[in-house]
Order: sequence, then C-alpha cells, then structure tokens
Amino acid sequence: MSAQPAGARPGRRAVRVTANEQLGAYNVLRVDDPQMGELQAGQFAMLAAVERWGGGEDERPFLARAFSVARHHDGESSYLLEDVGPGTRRLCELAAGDELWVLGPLGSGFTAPPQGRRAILVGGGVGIAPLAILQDALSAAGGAVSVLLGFRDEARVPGAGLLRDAELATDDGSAGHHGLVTDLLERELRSDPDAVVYACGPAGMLEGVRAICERDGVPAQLALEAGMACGFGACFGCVVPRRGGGYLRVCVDGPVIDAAELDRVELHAGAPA
Amino acid sequence: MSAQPAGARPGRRAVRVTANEQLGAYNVLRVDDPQMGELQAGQFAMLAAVERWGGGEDERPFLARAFSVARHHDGESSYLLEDVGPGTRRLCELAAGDELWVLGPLGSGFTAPPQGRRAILVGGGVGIAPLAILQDALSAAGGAVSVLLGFRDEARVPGAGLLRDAELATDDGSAGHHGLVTDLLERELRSDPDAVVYACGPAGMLEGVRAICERDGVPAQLALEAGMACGFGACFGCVVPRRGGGYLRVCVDGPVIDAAELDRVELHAGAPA
Amino acid sequence: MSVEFCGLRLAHPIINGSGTFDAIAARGAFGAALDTAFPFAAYVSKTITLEPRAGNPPPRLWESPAGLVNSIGLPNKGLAGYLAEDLPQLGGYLCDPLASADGASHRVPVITNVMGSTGEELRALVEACDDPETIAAIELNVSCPNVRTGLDIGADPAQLETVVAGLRESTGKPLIVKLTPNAADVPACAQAAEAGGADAVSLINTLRAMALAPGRAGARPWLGGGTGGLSGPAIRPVALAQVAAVAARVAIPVVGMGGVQSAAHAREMLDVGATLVAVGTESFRDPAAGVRIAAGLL
Amino acid sequence: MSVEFCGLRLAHPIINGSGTFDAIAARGAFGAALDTAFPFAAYVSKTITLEPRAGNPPPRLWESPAGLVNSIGLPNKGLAGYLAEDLPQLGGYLCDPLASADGASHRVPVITNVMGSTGEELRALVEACDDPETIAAIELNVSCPNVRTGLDIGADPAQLETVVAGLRESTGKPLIVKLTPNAADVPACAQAAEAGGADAVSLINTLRAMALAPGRAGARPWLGGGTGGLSGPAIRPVALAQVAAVAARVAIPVVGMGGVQSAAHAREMLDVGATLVAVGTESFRDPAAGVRIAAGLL
Ligand SMILES: Cc1cc2nc3c(=O)[nH]c(=O)nc-3n(C[C@H](O)[C@H](O)[C@H](O)COP(=O)(O)OP(=O)(O)OC[C@H]3O[C@@H](n4cnc5c(N)ncnc54)[C@H](O)[C@@H]3O)c2cc1C
Ligand SMILES: Cc1cc2nc3c(=O)[nH]c(=O)nc-3n(C[C@H](O)[C@H](O)[C@H](O)COP(=O)(O)OP(=O)(O)OC[C@H]3O[C@@H](n4cnc5c(N)ncnc54)[C@H](O)[C@@H]3O)c2cc1C
Ligand SMILES: Cc1cc2nc3c(=O)[nH]c(=O)nc-3n(C[C@H](O)[C@H](O)[C@H](O)COP(=O)(O)O)c2cc1C
Ligand SMILES: Cc1cc2nc3c(=O)[nH]c(=O)nc-3n(C[C@H](O)[C@H](O)[C@H](O)COP(=O)(O)O)c2cc1C
Ligand code: FES
Ligand code: FES
Repeated sequence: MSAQPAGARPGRRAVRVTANEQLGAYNVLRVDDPQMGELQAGQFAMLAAVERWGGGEDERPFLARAFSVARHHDGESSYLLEDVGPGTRRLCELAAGDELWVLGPLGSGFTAPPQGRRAILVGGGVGIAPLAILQDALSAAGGAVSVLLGFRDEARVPGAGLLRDAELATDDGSAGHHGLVTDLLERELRSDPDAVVYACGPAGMLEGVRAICERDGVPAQLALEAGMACGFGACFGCVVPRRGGGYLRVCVDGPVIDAAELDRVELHAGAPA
Repeated sequence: MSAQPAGARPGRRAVRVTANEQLGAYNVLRVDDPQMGELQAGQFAMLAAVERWGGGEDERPFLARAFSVARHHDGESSYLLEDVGPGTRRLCELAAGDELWVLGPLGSGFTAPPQGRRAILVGGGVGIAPLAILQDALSAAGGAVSVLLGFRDEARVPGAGLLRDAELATDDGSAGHHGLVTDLLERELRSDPDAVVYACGPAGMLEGVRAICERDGVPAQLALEAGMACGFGACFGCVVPRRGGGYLRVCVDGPVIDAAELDRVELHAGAPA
Repeated sequence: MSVEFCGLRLAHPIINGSGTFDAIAARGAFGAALDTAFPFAAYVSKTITLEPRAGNPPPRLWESPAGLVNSIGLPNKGLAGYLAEDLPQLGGYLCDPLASADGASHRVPVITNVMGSTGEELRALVEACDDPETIAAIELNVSCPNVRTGLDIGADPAQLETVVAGLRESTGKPLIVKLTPNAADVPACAQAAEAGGADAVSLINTLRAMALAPGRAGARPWLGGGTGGLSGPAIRPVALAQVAAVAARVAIPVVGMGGVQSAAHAREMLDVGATLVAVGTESFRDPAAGVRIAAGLL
Repeated sequence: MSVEFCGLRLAHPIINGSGTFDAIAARGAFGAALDTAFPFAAYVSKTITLEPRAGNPPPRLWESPAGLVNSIGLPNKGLAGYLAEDLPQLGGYLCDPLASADGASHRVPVITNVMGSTGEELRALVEACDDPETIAAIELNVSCPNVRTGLDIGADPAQLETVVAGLRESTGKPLIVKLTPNAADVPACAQAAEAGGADAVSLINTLRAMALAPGRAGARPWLGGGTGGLSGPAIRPVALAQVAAVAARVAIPVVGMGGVQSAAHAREMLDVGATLVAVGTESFRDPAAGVRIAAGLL
C-alpha cells in the first residue's frame, strides 16, 4: 500500500464482466482484470462499456467515468456503482460476459497510519467503495480499524455489507444512529484522539469530517470526487481549490488528498444541491 | 390496397418487440403495433430503438431508419432487417419485450395491376420485404402472381421463406438460377408480355428491371431506397432525379415510384460501390 | 404559457425551424389528424427564393455523431409558386391544439422565410410577402453567400445593417433576421440587424460542415452539394452560447434554436433570453416533438 | 509512413492537440511504460503564457452529445516555470515506439504552444522558445480574445497577418499558427498567417460553447469560466470542412484536428489536405488513441 504503484498500462483495456449483482440501491460490478495488478487502496479506474456507450439521456455518456476500485484479488476487480445518470446507468445494466473498457489503476491512494495508531474509516453512500479495499489492507497489516458508514435511506443500507464490522448512521433512522455519520466520528475521536481518519463520501460529509479533524488536530485523508474527462492528468478538468491558492488535479494529485491541503471541501460550484 | 391510406398518427409511438428471429443472414423483427392500422403494400415505417439508440460505430445511429413493412396482421407488424451499419445492428440486437419507436405507415405503396393482368414480383436481397405483404394482398384479391427473388449468397437464401412459391436466382449459384434475377424476369416477360412488374432491391437490380421494362413497354412499379432523415417530407433529403428534371422525394412521392417517372435508377452519387 | 412575439399572440413558445417541417407534406402523411395536433405555435416556411430552385443533387444527408449534415440546397417553388399554391393551403388548416383548450380553434400564424442574393431580389420577396393576410411575419435568411466574397451576407455587421435597413420600408409586418452562426461576432451581427430595423432575430442556422464518402481511397465529398450544414444535439452547446450572447446584446426578441430535443433544452434557451424556441432536426426523429416540448414546458 | 513537416521528420502523422495530453502527468500515471509507447509522433505542450496562470474555477467540464465543453482557462506555470521545470523532463524521456522499429530510439520532437495578448508578450514568448534545443517548433494559439474587441486575435485576417509578421523575425524555428474556428472566413485567416510568414497552420480549436447548470430554476452557467469550447466527435464535420477549405487555400502544411477518433477519421483529414493530424478529446477516452490511430494508418 505504501510502495509507489507501478503505473497502469498507457492505454485502456477491454475486460469481461464476470458478475453484476444488486446490493440494495447499488450494484457490485465484478470484472476479470488481472492486468489491474498491484494497487493502492483509494486508487480508481476509468470505466466505459465497450458496446453502446452513448445513446442514453441527452445522447450521453461519451467520456469514461471514474470509479474507485472497491476490491481486487485473484485477478478480479469489483466496483460499487450507484445509478445517478447515463454513464452509471449503462454500467449498472452490464451482464456477465459483456465487455468493459478499463483504464487504471489511476491516482494516488491512502497512506497507512503511523505505527500503533488506529484508523477510523468514515464512508458515506457510494463513497464507501475505496474503504472496503482499505479495510482489507489495513487489517492485513495488523492495524486497528474502526468503520463508520452513513447512508441516506434503507435502500442503501445493504451497501454496508461491502465492509466488515461497520457501525451505521442513517438519515432516515432506518438503521444504526439516526443522524449523521460525523456524529459517530466525533464520539470516536473523543475516546481516541490519536486516531487517523480516512474518509470518502459526498462533499457535505467530507467537509464535516475535514472541519472536525481540523478542529481536533486529527490527521485526515479525504478521497475526493470531481467530474473527470481523462483521469490521468491530461485535461486539467478535475480541479479543486488548494489551500493557499491554485488548484489540485483530483485525478493525479488525488483522489486521496490530505485534509491539510484544503481550505474546505466544496461542492462543484454548478452542481445541483 | 387501392384506398387512400388514413395517414399515420402525427407522432412516433413506442411499441413492444414480440420476437426477433434470424432468417439466414437476415432478422425478422416482430412488433405488437395495432396502431399501424390499414396500410398499403410498399409503405414503410421509421424505426428506432427506444433505449440506446446511439453509441454505435462513429457514435451513431442518431436518426430513425426506414424499413418496409413486410407484413401486418392481427395487430402485429414484421420487418425484415439486414445488418449493414449501426442502425440496423442495433435493431437486429433487440429482443422480445424491448421497446421500439415506430412512425408510420408512411409513403405511398404499390397499386394493383389492371384486372386480369399477372403481377411479377421481382425482389433482390432485403428488398424482398415489401413484396411479401404485396403477395398477400394480390393473392387475397385473387390475382395471378409470380415471384422472382435474387440473393447474393447462400446465407441470404433463407430470406425467400418470407414469400410463397418463389423462383430463385443467386449470384453464387447456391440456389436456383446461377445469375441475376433480371434473367428470370426477361424469361417471364417473353412468355407473358402483358404482365405488370413490381420490384424492390438494390439500385443495380432496379435499374436492370427498369431498363428491361422500358424496352419491352411493360409497366413497372419500383420501390426505391434513399437515405432519409424524416420519412414524411420534412427534410427534402431523400430525393432522386425525376425524368424531365427536378427531384422526387422518395418518402412522400414514393417509395413506390412508377418506372416511367425515372430516367434511370441511380446509386447515390457518393454511395460506396 | 401563451406568449407575445412581435405583436403576435402564440399559444406557446415552440415553433419550427425553417426547412425542417413541411406542413403540406405532413398533412399528406398524417392526414386530418394534423389539423388538430399541429406541433408548433407558429409555422415557419422553408426558405423561399424569387425563382424556383430544384435544390442540390443527392446525396443530401449525412448522419454525424449526434447530428446531421445537410446539403439540401433550398429547393422551393419560387415566390410565385409559394404564394399561389402553398400559402392558400397553409392558411386553410393550421390550427393549434394547445390553444384550443379554451374551446376556440386558433389559426397557427405563418412566418415566411425568404432569401435573396441581391438587394432587389430581397425587396421583391419582402414586398410580395407584405400583402397576403396569411403571412404573419417575414423571416430573412441571411446565411446566403455574398456573390463577391463568398461569405454569408449576414456575417458582416455593416453589410447586414444596410441590407436590413433597405428592406425595413418594404413591409409593416414583423421582420425577423435569421443570423448566420458562421461569423466571428454573432452578437455584433444581431445588433446590426436591430439597428437596421429588425423586429427580432433568430439563431442558430447550421454550422458549415462537410463529410467524405466512406470506404474509398481519396477524398470525395459525400454530399452532392460538396459542403453542408451541421444541425442537431451536437451543436446545442454552440447554439446556447450564441443565443445567450445575442440576447444579452439586443433589446428585440430572440428566437433560439439548435439541437433542442426536450422541454429542458427549450427551457435553457428561454432562460438565456430567448422569447421563442424553434425545433429543427428533432422533428425528423419525432414529428410531434414540438408539441411534446411545448407540453413539457407547462 | 514517416512524414516530413516543416523540416522535422516524424515517425507518423499523428500528434496531440495542445492542452489534451500532459506528457509529464502521463508519465506519473503510466510510469516508464510510456517511454517506449509514447502515443504521438510529436508532443505539443499545452498553451504557455508569459506569467503563470491558475486557470478557471471549477467546474471546468461539461459532457455534451458526442462532445465535451471545457473551460480550463489555460492553467500553466508561465514561461519561466515551463522552461526551467517542464522542458528538461520532456527532453529527457519522450521517444517514439513506431520509430524505433529500426532499432534506434528516436526523440519525440516537442512543439511548444504559446499565447500572449499583446505583441510584446508574444515576442517574449517566441524569443524565449527560440533558444532551447529541445523545442522543435513553436505553435501560436491565436484563439486569445483581443482585449479591445473581445474577439479572438486570430479572427481578423489583417490583424493576424500583422501579429505573425511581427514575430517571424524572432525565431528561426518552424512557426505554426493555430487558427481560431470562431471566424467568418477561416481560409482568409490561414492565408493571412501564411502571408505573415507562418510555416504551417493548425486547426480547429474548440468552438465557442456554453452549458447551464442542470436541475435549477433560472439560467446559471455550469462552467466556472462562464463559457467554454466544444471539442470531440460532435465537431468533426465542422473541422473537416474548415481543414479542407484551408488546405485548398494555402501552400504551407496544415495540421488538421477536431473530433478524430479513428484511423478512418485521420485518413479523411489527410485526404482533404492535412499533413499531420492531431488528436485531442479522444485521448481522454483512451490515452493510447494516438498510437492506435497511427497504427491504423499503416
Ligand atoms: C475518483 C472517483 C471515484 C469515484 N468512485 C465511485 C464509485 O466507486 N462508485 C460510484 O458509483 N461513483 C463513483 N464516482 C462518481 C462517478 O464517477 C459518477 O457518479 C459518474 O461519473 C456519474 O456519471 P453519470 O453519467 O451516471 O451521471 P452524470 O449525468 O454525468 O451526472 C453526475 C453529476 O454530474 C453533473 N452533470 C450532469 N450533467 C452533466 C454533464 N452533461 N456534464 C458534466 N457533468 C454533468 C451533475 O452534477 C450530476 O449530478 C467516483 C468519482 C471519482 C472522481
Ligand atoms: C423506404 C425504405 C425501405 C427500406 N426497407 C428496408 C427493409 O425492409 N429492410 C432493411 O434491412 N433495410 C431497408 N431499408 C434500408 C435501411 O433503411 C438502411 O439499411 C438503414 O437505414 C441503414 O442504416 P445503418 O445505420 O444500419 O447503416 P448506415 O451506416 O447508415 O449505412 C447504410 C448506407 O448509408 C450510407 N452511409 C454510411 N455512413 C453514413 C452516414 N454517416 N450518413 C449517411 N449515410 C451514410 C452508406 O451508403 C451506407 O452503405 C429501407 C430504406 C428505405 C428508404
Ligand atoms: C434539412 C434541413 C433543412 C434546413 N433548411 C433551412 C431553410 O430552408 N432555411 C433556413 O433558414 N434554415 C434551414 N435549416 C436550418 C434550421 O432551420 C435550424 O436553424 C438548424 O437546423 C438548427 O436547429 P436544429 O439543430 O434544431 O435542427 C435547415 C436545417 C435542416 C437540418
Ligand atoms: C480540455 C481541453 C484543453 C485544451 N487546451 C488547449 C490549449 O491549452 N491550447 C490550445 O491551443 N488548444 C487547446 N485545446 C484545443 C485542442 O487542442 C483541439 O484543438 C480541440 O480540442 C479539437 O480537437 P479534438 O476534438 O480532437 O479535441 C484544448 C481542448 C480541450 C478539450
Ligand atoms: S480528469 Fe483530466 S486532469 Fe484530472
Ligand atoms: S426523408 Fe425527409 S423528405 Fe424524405
């Protein structure tokens, strides 16, 4: 996890879908992809269906879409998908045997906590995906890990099955704590202020995590999202403002970014609320 | 068949595919479409898949595609399809239950022969489609009908199953006469110069039919093809030169056009040979 | 949802783009059903020229990614043929479905689109259209190449202002100038049209484009006319930018078009300042697109 | 398939469009594998300005039908940063896979794209690029708004000729003028660049475009920069028309680009007269698009 990744092949590859299972409101897409090779938790891949990528709502999708690698072992990768638009819809539709374009692994992932410090993993919604592979890696390395996951509603709670021993929070109170996952985080940090935080989820949640960790002086690694055209630093499209001025490219400077590098986690200026 | 058609609804409608069967190199697509109503043999419909129309080769198809109605009874229409590009490929892929946009019936169809004269139906390749419904209509009206069909190769011969009692010609000699279907037409016209000819097929075949019929003074109705954007006279895109100057819109002045209206049947100037 | 445009009261803001809907052919295809379900709140004729034109040799169409390249070449019966044969039919049966919610059957106003390559031609066209009662407004297509420069007449603001000013006296009817998108500064062209006395501007016309015949060695234009114009969803972001820029610069109403396929797209055109929205290529895919889009705006 | 372009010998005719491939970031992402599999026969830098630029606020991207609208805003380290930090790296490892079929490892020539809003800025940029051995040619991006008119500097032929002529003396290296497509008469602009002393022209840059934030009442631009530029297959028919028209009017070589996704598309650009073909947006979908297209031309 801490070694410098070897780098993806400089071209996309066509791989086969092995399964596409529903997990509540989500889909888990599995693909046979030995070339994904060694990767860091938190890295992602750009995905596109080989057949009929296009022709959806507003004649899209056209570009590939970014997805965290949720797991990779024995040459098989899995992705957790939420259908939010024409690209994710097409991917959710794929069946075993269909072909998928994959470019990855891309970006830089999470860094292990200093020896002896507990990792608190905070996930929201589909953002739990990179925490699954992170939990595997940290547990394999023998570290202490706590998992806190927040979901909007009952339909999304089954997503928690992707990780082990998770404590839940839900907006609608259908499972676990009725409220925000950041409430759970505050409680954990009170009992273990030495912990290190790893978070991925919607911008509002990440900003909550960032603000809490800044206030409490806790190191936090945030896996960000941004609209991406390329995923490998070519288009300069996926930027977020960096503390102190200028911008970071989420695809190559992240997606995992040290919270100290950000003034705040912003929703894209134009993104619908 | 001779009554003025009522006209299609002025909007496309979504209908369900009931079956899509292979017939050699062709597909027969059946759809549940009671609104197609009464139609003339030779009329056509504009078809497009409701889902994923687009995203094929060169990010196409975008516009709907024209297809002869090969049969329509008990509220079910059938179409004979040959996969030649992104639009036909997508249609060939549809399965029972999938939705299809249909606009039609469109255009003007074949006119019955004068009382007592035999109809010779000459079809080439996928162009046999409108002759199937024409054969039904003429036979039902009690007229004498001969059917001559030409195919490129063995894989296409099964298409002949769409009509009854057809005499075949094939380019590769795999069935029937080894040669052109127009050879069969010449033979038929020698034995019955009073016949009326109905033809549909590739431009080269239609031009052969036209030239023979002009030479022999035999009336001929040719069902033409042309690239179409709309199918109902809106775009002026589907024209062929009219004898004496100017152009005919294949979609509204045809697709069935009296051979006497044409100097010759031309391949689109830019069409690949 | 009814809207006022240059003194005309329209049932809703959706009209057709010139040359993309032939009301007479459509009635042939769809029969009397069309009379009570005409998809547009006003009907824009295809471009009429002084003399009849056969149009360009085929092929005239090329499908491109999310778009259509056409090289139709403005076939039309000429002014006299249009006035004598088409206009009486158009006046006869066009009525608006949404408008008749109040029980009354409203005529759909006819906007006649004209093009000429000289000032005299244009004057003759506009004067002739000033007379018939059935013509509610005149649209001037200035995407016509200047015989001297080869550039569209409407691409040069100074030239455009002169042309429009020269025609202004010829008609008391609303004069809409359909701008060319193939200009460096489309808002300046819009301002020139306004200064010349136009009552409204419409845009965008198709973008200059071409296609080659596939599967052959060597370059051979596919379209019989050599080059053509690109329309459809492919150009929508360009259209939206031009419509927004023009609406920000002129006080007269703007008719926005280019790639509109849905009520959401039409809403965007209205949001950036258009008063009416025209639907072109999408009507080819669905002749009822106009009424579907209008209903979606409710 | 090797091709001569302004005195440079390239392994094949496929290069990247400026601003659509970052060789340094790509090496970070793909590691040493890129050194022997660089997808282009020459590498065009993104646009370099005199001073560093952070670029536009996000969002910077909008996916449109078969296209992409971007409003990146030319972020770059500025001339000094580029020369000191980037150029040495670029000189270091770029080598061409197809060229090395003969066993030798060829350097991929670097073309530096520059933009300035005044004559002095441009002169400083071009003079500075004249020196380093690693820079094989200079591309001038003239899609820069004139501070006075707001129009692209390159949209007015007379102005463009003056700008190019003023720079010609500043370098002995090949000078490529990247034309703006947002002009009434792009071939006239190309001729002006030629008359001013350009060694080549390249086109098309993105078409002026915009997008609105979805799902909200009222018009609100999606892009942080307000407006953007459209690229990708949506614009290919427009690009082909402009490249063909320009190639027919100038004697200097032409670099054609706009929506090229396949060898067949590249072949079309070559067929209408381009000497090189640049790939932009398609590289985002597949970073190996350049080498795939080049291989397909064999
Ligand atoms: C590093 C990274 C990792 C990710 N991991 C995952 C994951 O594991 N699982 C997962 O489900 N998702 C993940 N995402 C998010 C995923 O990439 C997006 O959900 C996906 O791109 C949406 O595509 P779409 O076509 O389905 O939706 P789109 O229609 O593209 O819409 C998604 C959002 O994009 C905006 N938008 C709408 N229209 C447009 C347009 N035309 N152009 C540009 N933006 C538009 C809106 O804000 C909209 O809400 C990740 C993203 C990143 C950057
Ligand atoms: C009245 C009528 C009835 C028809 N009936 C039938 C029928 O019953 N069964 C049947 O199988 N077919 C029928 N056709 C033909 C059918 O419409 C075409 O095969 C279909 O439109 C091809 O679409 P595509 O996307 O599969 O192929 P395309 O890629 O569109 O190619 C088909 C041909 O179009 C040209 N072409 C290629 N690229 C383009 C482009 N980008 N833009 C424009 N043209 C291009 C070329 O000449 C190519 O050979 C009929 C056509 C008409 C007009
Ligand atoms: C086939 C076709 C024919 C057209 N004919 C005309 C015409 O005669 N006069 C005119 O002013 N515009 C004409 N146009 C342009 C349209 O009116 C409209 O400006 C353009 O197509 C953009 O809108 P759209 O993307 O909705 O089609 C034509 C467009 C098409 C596609
Ligand atoms: C994200 C993006 C950034 C670009 N940046 C630049 C740039 O810095 N300088 C420039 O001259 N052109 C720039 N371009 C234009 C491209 O080089 C090219 O001209 C255009 O995208 C058309 O080609 P395509 O359709 O293959 O992308 C950019 C295009 C895109 C999509
Ligand atoms: S997605 Fe293109 S630079 Fe990050
Ligand atoms: S297909 Fe549009 S007029 Fe015939």
